[in-house]
Amino acid sequence: MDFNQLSLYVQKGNGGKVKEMVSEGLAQKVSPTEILNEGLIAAMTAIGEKFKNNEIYVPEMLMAAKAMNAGMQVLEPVLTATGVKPIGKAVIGTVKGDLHDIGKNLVRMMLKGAGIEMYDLGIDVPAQAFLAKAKEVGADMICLSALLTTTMPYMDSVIKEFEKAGVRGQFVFMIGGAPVTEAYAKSIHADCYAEDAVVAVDVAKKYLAKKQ
Amino acid sequence: MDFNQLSLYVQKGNGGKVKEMVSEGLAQKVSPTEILNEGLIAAMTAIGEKFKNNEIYVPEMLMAAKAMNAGMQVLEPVLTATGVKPIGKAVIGTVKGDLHDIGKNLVRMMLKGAGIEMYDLGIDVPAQAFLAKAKEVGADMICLSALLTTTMPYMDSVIKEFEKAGVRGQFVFMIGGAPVTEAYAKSIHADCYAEDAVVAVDVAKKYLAKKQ
Amino acid sequence: MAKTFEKLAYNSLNDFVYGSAPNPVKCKNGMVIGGGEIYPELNFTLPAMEVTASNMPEIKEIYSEMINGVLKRAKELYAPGIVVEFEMLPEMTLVPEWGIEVNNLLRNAMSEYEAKYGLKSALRSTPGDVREFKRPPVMRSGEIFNNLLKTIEGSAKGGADFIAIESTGGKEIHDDALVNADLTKVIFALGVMGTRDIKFLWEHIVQIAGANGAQAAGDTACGFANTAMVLAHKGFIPNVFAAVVRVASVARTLAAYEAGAVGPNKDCGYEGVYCKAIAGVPIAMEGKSAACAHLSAVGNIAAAVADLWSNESVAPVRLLSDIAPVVSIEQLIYDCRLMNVAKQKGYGITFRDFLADSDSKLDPQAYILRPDVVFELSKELIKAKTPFLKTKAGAKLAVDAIRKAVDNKEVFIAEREKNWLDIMDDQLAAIPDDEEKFWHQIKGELELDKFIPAEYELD
Amino acid sequence: MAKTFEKLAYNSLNDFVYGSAPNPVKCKNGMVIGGGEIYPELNFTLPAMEVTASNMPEIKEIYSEMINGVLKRAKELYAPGIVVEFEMLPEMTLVPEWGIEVNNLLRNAMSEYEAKYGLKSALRSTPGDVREFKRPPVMRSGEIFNNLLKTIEGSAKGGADFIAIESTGGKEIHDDALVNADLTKVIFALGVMGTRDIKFLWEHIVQIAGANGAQAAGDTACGFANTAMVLAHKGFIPNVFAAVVRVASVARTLAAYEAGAVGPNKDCGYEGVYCKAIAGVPIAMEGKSAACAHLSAVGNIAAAVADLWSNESVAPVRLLSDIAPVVSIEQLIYDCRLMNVAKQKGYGITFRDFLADSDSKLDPQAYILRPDVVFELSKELIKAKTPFLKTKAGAKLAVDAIRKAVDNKEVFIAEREKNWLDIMDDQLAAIPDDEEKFWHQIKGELELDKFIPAEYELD
Ligand SMILES: [Zn+2]
Ligand SMILES: [Zn+2]
Ligand SMILES: [Zn+2]
Repeated sequence: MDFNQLSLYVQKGNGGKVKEMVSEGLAQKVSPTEILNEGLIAAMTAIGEKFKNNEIYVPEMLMAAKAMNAGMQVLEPVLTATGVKPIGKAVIGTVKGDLHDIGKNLVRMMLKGAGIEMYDLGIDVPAQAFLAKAKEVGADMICLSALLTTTMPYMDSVIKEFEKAGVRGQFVFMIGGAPVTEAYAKSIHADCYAEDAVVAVDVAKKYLAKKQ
Repeated sequence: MDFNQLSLYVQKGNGGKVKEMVSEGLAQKVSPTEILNEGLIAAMTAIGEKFKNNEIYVPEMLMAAKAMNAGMQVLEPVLTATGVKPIGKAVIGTVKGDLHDIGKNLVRMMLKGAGIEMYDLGIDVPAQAFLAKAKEVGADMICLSALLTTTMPYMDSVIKEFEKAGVRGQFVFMIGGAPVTEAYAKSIHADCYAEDAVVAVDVAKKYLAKKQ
Repeated sequence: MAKTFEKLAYNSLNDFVYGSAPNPVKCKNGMVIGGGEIYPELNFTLPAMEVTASNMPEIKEIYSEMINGVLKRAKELYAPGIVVEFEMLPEMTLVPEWGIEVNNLLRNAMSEYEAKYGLKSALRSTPGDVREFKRPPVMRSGEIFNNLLKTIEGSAKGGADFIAIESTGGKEIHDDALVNADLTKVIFALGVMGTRDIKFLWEHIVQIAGANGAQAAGDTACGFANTAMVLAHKGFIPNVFAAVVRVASVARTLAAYEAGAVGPNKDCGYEGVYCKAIAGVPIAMEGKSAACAHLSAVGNIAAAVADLWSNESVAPVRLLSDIAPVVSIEQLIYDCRLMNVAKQKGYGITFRDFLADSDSKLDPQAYILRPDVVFELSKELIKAKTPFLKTKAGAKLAVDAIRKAVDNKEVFIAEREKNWLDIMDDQLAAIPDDEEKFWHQIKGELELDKFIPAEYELD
Repeated sequence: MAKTFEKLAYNSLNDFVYGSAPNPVKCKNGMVIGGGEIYPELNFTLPAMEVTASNMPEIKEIYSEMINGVLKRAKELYAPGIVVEFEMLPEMTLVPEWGIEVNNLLRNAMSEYEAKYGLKSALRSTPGDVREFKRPPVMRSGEIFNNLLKTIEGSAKGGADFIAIESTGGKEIHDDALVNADLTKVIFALGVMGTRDIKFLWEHIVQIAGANGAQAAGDTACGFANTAMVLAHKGFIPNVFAAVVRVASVARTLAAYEAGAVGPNKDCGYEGVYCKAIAGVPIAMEGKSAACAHLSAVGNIAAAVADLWSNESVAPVRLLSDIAPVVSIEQLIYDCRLMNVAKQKGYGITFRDFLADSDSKLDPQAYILRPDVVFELSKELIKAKTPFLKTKAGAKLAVDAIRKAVDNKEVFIAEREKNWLDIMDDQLAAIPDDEEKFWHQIKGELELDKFIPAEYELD
């Protein structure tokens, strides 16, 4: 199977061709994990690199993510059947009082492109909702977003909610948004800070790998 | 005795006349405490008000302080003899690593004008020196000054030194200087913050009164 | 109240300059915005802290410290006048009392400085458009909408000179359209949803402000064109796309003036320069002295035809000199002084062109703010008959103008941006002129759970 | 190396303008300071943290974040060139390795940006004058003095383009003289102590910088005239006093050029405008875009004849947009763009006069920076034969010029400032022209435990 070609189709955003190639590969008994890693995720890594080097814009990245999703529709049932797990599960949301979701949505899409199973709670999300969802899906990671100086402090409240429930240690907390800084992340004992959606992928992968 | 006239001489910076009037007052058996409070300190309070209202500049204030000191040279032995204590004793200095002393000197002179006994350790003062001097003279208050963002954190070290010695509670800590803020004062558990030399007088008086 | 603008407010490009607007606005204390001089407009916000009932005393203290610091410095620098903008945090509109309390606190401090020292000032109150707190947003009724109106009423009664807002109608669709650089959806969001919402909302604001002694000032495509600008700054979308969105947003912001608003337009609405050319209203703008709030490619050119010069927003962070709002007012006052002196000496147009020429070659977002470009494009734009058609026309005019400027080497765009002009052209060509037809054509591609068509008179 | 300046560096006031100096300075990479364009000069400092060996890794990370942020933004804004100033904290000169390490880190980042993106930049390294750490200071020998020279040598070897310093000779007496508004002692501190120390110190700097590939740039009366400015800003001393101290400080800073320094003069030395008129050296200045570091009455006028435009200093505080140093570089770049465009269009002198006229009426400290005033006063000042006499002449010229300007309503001073002109006049009249006589006359009034006369060739 030509993984290089599959990757190129993903990068070009050609969902139809991606679906086709994944189906063919499976039919030819190519390992589904290999298709995932060498084809789809490799493509998203390459696209992330291109973005970092100012070769493409976000729309191209989103088109690639959609093409990858098309491939995943075919691949996922097989992966599940063979007991392959996603590299991680993450709950994401913009915290209470805050309505901004462009950045949060980009992070969601990029993490999904990296093979992470994403649960998006949307905007204006209270601490309890993060906790409930995290428990429900058995998440590995919680991603918090805030765009205002006056909602950023609520990130602390979310983490405290997990502490109160005695489950803080089970989750990696990644935070981000315009007013958020590395120093702020440290001060509320978040595990990590990501300054944009592309960095978020690297950071999330690193922390999920550590967690396992 | 014409306290009003005495106050005017102090305010005009006429040290000779101040000395003369204080001596006459004492000869006429006017209460030394009254001379101090109704004459000298009242004058300095008035001069502080004038400064706050932009009626005079610091040089005029310093001239008044000098005139007051002239009066104190006559008055102090009598006050000591009659067992009258100063309203408080303060140790002052610019913290380690910092060489700025204009602001610190102004505070020293203004506090002295308010009747506080001042011990000036100068600039670049290590924590231990503050502690030693405070114990030696039985100070009520420690005044710390810093003009640099990189020396301000040393104020915390000074207070910690007093904590380590188990005597923190015996002293009021007042801090100030360009980078210092109310919030910073709170964060290191200083008792109070003064934004300039005139404010320092009000703040110091308030805290010394509280302490007694 | 409904107005239509069928020709430019200007006869000559040589009258189109900072500090002067064809229809100046007079404040209660006699200050005139757009009457000849450019004034600073200072905005501030809270540091990292939650807006809650228990925090309100501390919040009021912080606003009090900020306003007094700003007024003191303005007085020391002999500012001939300043405008203060109070841009409310969401909670301050959700709970109208909170917003109104701070509004009144600011108003009182300003009145005191005017009485004591003769420092003239005017207050712009800007409630948050909190309708988007519900998803999908209910735009025209309900508790949130009522609280928004209540906040406006209370602010006006409390003495605000101007009421402004960053309205969000259409943002439900526009956010995604932006990150996908999908100009078709951008046009729908701005030209159909945005313009309809603004008409509805601003008729209310004009009525309430007028009944309570305030002026209905203006709106901004902040959540649209400025979001595009920020995304372009981060390299997420092309600069040319952001530039086109800006001109596409003109009709949307203009709709507030059609509904009876009188200016000054809101600072972050760079599309204000087009509104000024068309409606003759004074405008606030922001550039290099708003770098505390966002970096930009329009640091100087933004001032070219501004009547108020703003810092956008700053929290009371402590700098070496003073808190940041005081630093901002100092910078704005000096910028304005310089511009006013040049104008007084008869060099207003010359100075305007320094401002424009210094930025316009380096970025298409700056280029489309050139006074001559604004003038030419506005002339064409007003020929389009409806707000929707004006939106579409704006985008097309911007694409064409940028293409021509690139060819003539009047503006620089990166190589990889060039084919985006073609992409946008193709997208625009496929948009029908009939609004209803467009709606039915695009409907299938929209996420219909994100907005309520009926709130936009759509079915 | 010793030079004397017996006439102005200019024949005509119309050549005295920002961006161009009679004796421009060329950097290693070809950038020319004072060669026609004005460039930004960016300075930054550490946030609240102690400078210790164990903090050095974090300190280097902070400088690295700051320099990379600044260079990235300068590149994005197509800056034709920038200067970065590294003003060392005291510990970084007391322990030369620390200062040199950071110097090299900055130099490397700058060289990398030049190689990768063609962004031209030059580094100014400014060790702290730590001699005053000992009280009374030993000015001409000892470990501290040697470490200062070592830091200069290491910075030059590490690739600094310019070496500057805020030297402090005379400050032992000047601090008290200032708060007492005692002009007699000010003249002694600046004119006798300061000028002698600068001559000594700068002969060393010129030698070391020259031997190690750097240029000996310039000094500033920061600890003198800027302290006066800050005290006046707080209402501690009269504005007219601060203005007179500024002109009195000219001879002191000029002494560095007599000793062989070539510029650019240091930003906070507003007396640099006089040095430029007299010695023809390029100068750095700071105004409204240095409001992050200190508020001032000279926000615009400071730029009138500047060759570098500085933000003075800012810590990496987080603002809504970015860290403060990045905000500063953006503002400086836009300011410079505007000035350069005006000049390119042939309006350099016109723009210079906008800058001057916008501030000069409102404060005597601004007035004495007017290019025409600087020109006239400089012509007279150089007639005085020695640095001491130039100091005294500067003060007298400033008093007279301000008095005349007040009478002609060309500058505004508060009522209560007026009699200070007389006070200063009286004090100046009593100062003998003979330096030795002055010393013996004033000796009795000085606190002789505060300084060591021999360090100033006094007995
Ligand atoms: Zn905005
Ligand atoms: Zn300085
Ligand atoms: Zn400096």
